[in-house]
Amino acid sequence: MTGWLGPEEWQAVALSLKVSLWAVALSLPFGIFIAYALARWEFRGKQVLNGLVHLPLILPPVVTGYLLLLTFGRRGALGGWLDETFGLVLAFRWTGAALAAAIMAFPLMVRAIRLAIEAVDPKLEEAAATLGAARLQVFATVTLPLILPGVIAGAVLAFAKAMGEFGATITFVSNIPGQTQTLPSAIYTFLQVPGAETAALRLVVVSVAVAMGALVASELLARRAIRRAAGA
Amino acid sequence: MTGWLGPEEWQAVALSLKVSLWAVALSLPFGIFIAYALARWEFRGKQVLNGLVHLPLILPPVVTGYLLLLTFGRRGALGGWLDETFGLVLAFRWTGAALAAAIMAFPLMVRAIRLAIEAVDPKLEEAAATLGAARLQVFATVTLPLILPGVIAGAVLAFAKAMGEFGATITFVSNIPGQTQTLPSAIYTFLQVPGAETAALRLVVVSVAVAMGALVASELLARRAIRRAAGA
Amino acid sequence: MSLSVDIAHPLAGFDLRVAFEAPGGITALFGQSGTGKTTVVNAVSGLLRPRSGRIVVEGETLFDAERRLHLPTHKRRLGYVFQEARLFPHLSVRQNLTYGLRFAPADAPGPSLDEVCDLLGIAPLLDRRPGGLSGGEKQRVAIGRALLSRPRMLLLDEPLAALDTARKQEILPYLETLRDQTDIPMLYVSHSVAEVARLATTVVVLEQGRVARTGPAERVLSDPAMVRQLGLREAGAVVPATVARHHDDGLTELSVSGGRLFLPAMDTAPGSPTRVRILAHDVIVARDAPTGLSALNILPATVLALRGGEGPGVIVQMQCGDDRLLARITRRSATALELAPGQQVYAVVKSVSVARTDVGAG
Amino acid sequence: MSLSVDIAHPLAGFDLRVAFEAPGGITALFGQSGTGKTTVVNAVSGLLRPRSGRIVVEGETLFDAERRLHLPTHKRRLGYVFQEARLFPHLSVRQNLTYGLRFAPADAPGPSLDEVCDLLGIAPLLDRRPGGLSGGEKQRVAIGRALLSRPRMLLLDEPLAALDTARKQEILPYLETLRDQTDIPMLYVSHSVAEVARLATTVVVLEQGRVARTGPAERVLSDPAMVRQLGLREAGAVVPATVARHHDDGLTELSVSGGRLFLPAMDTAPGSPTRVRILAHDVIVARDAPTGLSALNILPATVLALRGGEGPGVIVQMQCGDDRLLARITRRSATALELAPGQQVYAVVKSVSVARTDVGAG
Amino acid sequence: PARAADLTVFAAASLKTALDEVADRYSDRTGTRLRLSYAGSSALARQIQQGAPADLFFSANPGWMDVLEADGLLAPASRRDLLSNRLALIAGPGARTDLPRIAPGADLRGALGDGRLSMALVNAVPAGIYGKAALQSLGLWDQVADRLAQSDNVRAALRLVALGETPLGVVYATDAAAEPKVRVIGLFPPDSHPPIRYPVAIIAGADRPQARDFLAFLSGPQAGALFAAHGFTLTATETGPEAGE
Ligand SMILES: Nc1ncnc2c1ncn2[C@@H]1O[C@H](COP(=O)(O)OP(=O)(O)OP(=O)(O)O)[C@@H](O)[C@H]1O
Ligand SMILES: Nc1ncnc2c1ncn2[C@@H]1O[C@H](COP(=O)(O)OP(=O)(O)OP(=O)(O)O)[C@@H](O)[C@H]1O
Ligand SMILES: [Mg+2]
Ligand SMILES: [Mg+2]
Repeated sequence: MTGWLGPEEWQAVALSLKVSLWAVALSLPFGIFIAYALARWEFRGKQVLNGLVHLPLILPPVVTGYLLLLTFGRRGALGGWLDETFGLVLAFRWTGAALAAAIMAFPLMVRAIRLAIEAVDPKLEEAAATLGAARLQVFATVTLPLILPGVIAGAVLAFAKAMGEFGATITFVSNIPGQTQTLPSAIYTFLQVPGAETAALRLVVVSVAVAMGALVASELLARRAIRRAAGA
Repeated sequence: MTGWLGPEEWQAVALSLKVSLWAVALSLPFGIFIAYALARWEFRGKQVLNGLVHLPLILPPVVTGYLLLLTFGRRGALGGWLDETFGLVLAFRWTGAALAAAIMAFPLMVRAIRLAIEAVDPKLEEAAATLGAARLQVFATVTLPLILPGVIAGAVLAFAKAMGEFGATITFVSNIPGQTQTLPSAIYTFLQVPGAETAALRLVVVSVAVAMGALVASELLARRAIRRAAGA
Repeated sequence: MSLSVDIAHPLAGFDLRVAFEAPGGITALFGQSGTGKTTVVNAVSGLLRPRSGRIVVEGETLFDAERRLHLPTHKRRLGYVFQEARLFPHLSVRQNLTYGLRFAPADAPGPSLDEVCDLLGIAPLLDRRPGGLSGGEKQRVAIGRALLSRPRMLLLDEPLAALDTARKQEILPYLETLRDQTDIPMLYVSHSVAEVARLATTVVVLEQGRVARTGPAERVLSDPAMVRQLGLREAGAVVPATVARHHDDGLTELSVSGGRLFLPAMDTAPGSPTRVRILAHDVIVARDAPTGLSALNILPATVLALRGGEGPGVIVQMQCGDDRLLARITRRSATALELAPGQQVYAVVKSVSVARTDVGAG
Repeated sequence: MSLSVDIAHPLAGFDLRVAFEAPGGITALFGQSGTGKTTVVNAVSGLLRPRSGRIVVEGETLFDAERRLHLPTHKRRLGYVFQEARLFPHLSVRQNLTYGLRFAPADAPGPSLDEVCDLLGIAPLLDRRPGGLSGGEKQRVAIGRALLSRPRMLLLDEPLAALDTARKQEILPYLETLRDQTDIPMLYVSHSVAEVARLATTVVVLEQGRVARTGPAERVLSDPAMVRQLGLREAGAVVPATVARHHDDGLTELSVSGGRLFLPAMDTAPGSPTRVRILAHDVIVARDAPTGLSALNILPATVLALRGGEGPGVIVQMQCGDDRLLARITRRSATALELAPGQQVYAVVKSVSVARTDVGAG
Repeated sequence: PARAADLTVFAAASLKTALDEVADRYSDRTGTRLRLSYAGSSALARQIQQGAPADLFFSANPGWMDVLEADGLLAPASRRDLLSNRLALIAGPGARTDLPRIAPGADLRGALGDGRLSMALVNAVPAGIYGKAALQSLGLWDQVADRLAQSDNVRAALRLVALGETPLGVVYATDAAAEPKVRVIGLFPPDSHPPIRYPVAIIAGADRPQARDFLAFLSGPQAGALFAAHGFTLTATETGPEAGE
């Protein structure tokens, strides 16, 4: 297999996996929290939050990437602060690629989880409360297990999106091999070369294989979770 | 307001709306059908279908656009046939832009609807059957109303995605003012030119405003549907 | 035979194997929790496809495993009142009630919305959604929905369990009327012997997925061997009777083979046949014809047998005309009265103890 | 006062305004479908926050609208058996049962899993998921879940409605034991007068969101004015008694103020106080002391009043020692016996008719 | 974090084929590892504005280089217009054979038939901007202005022609040379459009010997030969800041 893809291409595959996994893993708790807030709470600015979450979906990825660059770039408002305070550099690092992927995938994740939360019968949560479970405990022992299929769906959607994310990433963190050249960026680069379509195709196949693997795994997981939640 | 945006920009706004609305409207029935099949039926090739639906999410948009071009272009496998048989030309037409938007948005739509279907209690559908409703009637009178929040969520996600879609569209149908120059294409154009950021910003604002409007409207609709489905 | 069920459906840890035949009217499924009552009803409804067997209703085969025939649920035209109400949450009460109407043949007979609302007292709820209804209100709407769907068959799974006595007293006569005036077969699951005795033409007693006993209601319910299933308080005899006449003081006189019985006014025409349930618990045995007692119904009888259990009680089986009566008395009394088979005695039955719920026509 | 509720909660089309006080033990909420029983229980549980009022349990204020106090549900330590089972579908039966344990204080007393499984007959279900359980099985698991959560208060909303007689007979004594041996207050919603009579210390009768009648169980249930709510068959008197002795033939002798009563063996020690319910329907009135009757319980009494309704029946209220008994007889018999206030009569009560379900200690 | 010896070069994506070879050659010779980040010139320029860790910027768009220069983001006296290119009119597999020569009055519209002329975005992407200027100066613009299919980059424009989706296209000569599925009908006269320049410069703050060395290599004969092999014209003249325009 090593012969099939060049080392730089393997690097891109590994980087994409790393970026996507981190993007999903780190954004999942926020995704669940925000989905819960949007599904269950009434608060001022709810529609604004909802809009913000969806923004990356609406904006052309280039714009999102540009805004990220302005915000989290080394000279950006938050970028400098993060660097000084936490020593966290996002610009032109894989961390930035993960941020871009997470943000682009966030609306998909939140929507899926939110739909799942809205489908949970509050009567079950009430029953848990009568048995002594405080709010967070109710969430951990009743709500979360019941929305697991939705969480899995959200995570895998986000993962797939992260694996495919290109526009915002290349605009934000550029296309530096080994640092920020993800699979889609590598594919893009090949597509810039006349006649390199087959090289691009190889990467596309890898990308599709990885994402499909994740998809099938998630289906099996979710099916089990659904069967459990159906109580049969 | 006409003074704020030039006529060509207004054209792009109108075109984006047209493309996105058609994309959503035409793909919605398919989205519901496929979501239902994925949620409720067991059949061979289910995982393949599921993978195909998710493909546009995984692939970089350029690749999707390229594949569309290969398939539905004038020289494409299906493109020629569609032209000869139905006189339907997709290449370089707004119809093609709608197709690209629909395909890019399809995974989001299907996921949302599928999650909603999985949350419907089959016992209610059984009850409808005992009252004489055949399968399709059960679907129309029980399942569909109950999944309405999910359908709305799916449609609005797809609409937002369609409003922001750029990579696949420009690759597939290029950028023809009045035909295929959607808002994101116009924004992209401005972003390529030094100093045109404010011009781009104006279009971004329009795009965000439209999508947010749709979002808020959908929230209100969905909330009403949820309240109805909760039966209170 | 109007309803013929012969099915087997093995599940992990539960093996259903049920066969019974019933001649129309109301067939009661009776048995402890978890014995397979709902499973049988589901099989008849088509929601469950049994592993093997046959189900025939009014001559129409709904299911035949050998012929691979399984009529889909929606073609069976059922009114199924589920154990849980299963109302459509997105529809108003009115829409729930009329849901089945649109699928029913236009000429199918059945009650109107108003009639059903009156019967069930749900007219004030019509424009509400099911979410906010109380438990009993939900169940009443579910009953209404089933009745209004113009069904060819009614499946009732503990329909009255959530209802108060007063409401039950209003619905039971309606079900009796349905039973008597239409030929809609009904499968009725209930834990209440009083309901079963009042309504059922046929009783099927299930025990752990098998039929333990089946037959005409009066036979099954009068069977001393059924005491365990029915509970001590509910053992008794069901005796055929004829309405003799209505008295001015609000009593109706019935003639039974062993004599006459008085009970509170029935609105059945003189000459009509009816059934009377006499609980073993409500019968006092007297050696001599008693006088100066408030009990009006005193029937001469002959002791047939005494069956004692482990407890302090004895069941006295008596022949009374052509019928058999049961009395549950203490062993001490039996000894004191020197009861023995063949002995002449009097069965004292309080007229009001032949209660309204325990009388059914037919 | 151990349980004090005084709340108002207006809803569109339904206005709840309920105030009652109860001295611990079991407080029964009784009333027709849709009168607000579940709403009251929800308010006590904290799931519903009433518009105004106060709820105090065992001296602890759970809710006080004026002081803006509303103890959250999970801090109230309730065992709530809902009208619908509300089992957690993603957990096994065992996990459902033990769910509340982890949140209970470690030293809180309560039954073990095994005890509860035995009581409810759900041991074979432990490793199943709730989805496939029958209606009654679900309800039993729900009862077990509430019992196992080591509650400080039990809320039972028609817990036994879906159960068969045999199963009820097993659970009722357990609830009695709980009532007698712990000071866990219980709020018990039921449509069954027999259950209420057996269990309740206090009865609260609701009618359309208002308290129609409240008081100690024996008083409310013996009240001739309650006949309408209870249903004719269930009217009767609850009489305090003392266990006198146990006889060899399986009968237990009780002494009541008016004489002695025999009933099937109770496992209560001689000398213990108890309560006996004597249904009006089970009492025959005799002018002269009857002989040669299988009924063992014959108490001398004095007629206090005759109350006739529209029907053919009359309720005879009698003084019998310090207690009052009711008998329901026909008007015809009353005339025939020339019954009038002040007259000496005998109340004939079949010993076995003082049935097990209608006896409660305490 | 790059090793001190490594260089990061931000380069316009259209340079990839040629620049990859040059970079390989350079790495082989010096052992310096080069990281080449290819993207659109605008994106790269913006990133450099935001402090991207680039040592050199090789742009396909002089305008963006000007912006960086004006912002003082270029190392003094490092900018040079290294390469030049020509515009070609190309035809794809579906095109007619009787195609006109590029000259004022040529019947482009007739040659298009009912097809379109594939170009990069004529207001945004350099190849498109140059192409529009060329067509205008030849008086052919009005024939085709409403018959364009504009792509977001010149390779995409080339692809449309190669797939036969459009009969004709205007792309760089270098792209046309690299794609066997297209025919070059002719090159536009160099004076029909502003000179096509590929400026390269060292980024301010990255003005290390290695960067200078690579810049020199780029300007040298070996690199020149490779670039020329891919169809670029070499503009041997070094331009100073004042010649930047
Ligand atoms: N999928 C399953 N796997 C194993 N056992 C099952 C399954 N589904 C149902 N059962 C069992 O089948 C038995 C019969 O269930 P059914 O619902 O017919 O009982 P029922 O007689 O209606 O009881 P109830 O009076 O409590 O409603 C129950 O013991 C139930 O647990
Ligand atoms: N949101 C609401 N709006 C209007 N009425 C409501 C609402 N929620 C409940 N009700 C009404 O309040 C009344 C009391 O309901 P509750 O559930 O307390 O009755 P219940 O006494 O428990 O009856 P059941 O025995 O049938 O369970 C019912 O008539 C119900 O319809
Ligand atoms: Mg059942
Ligand atoms: Mg209730």
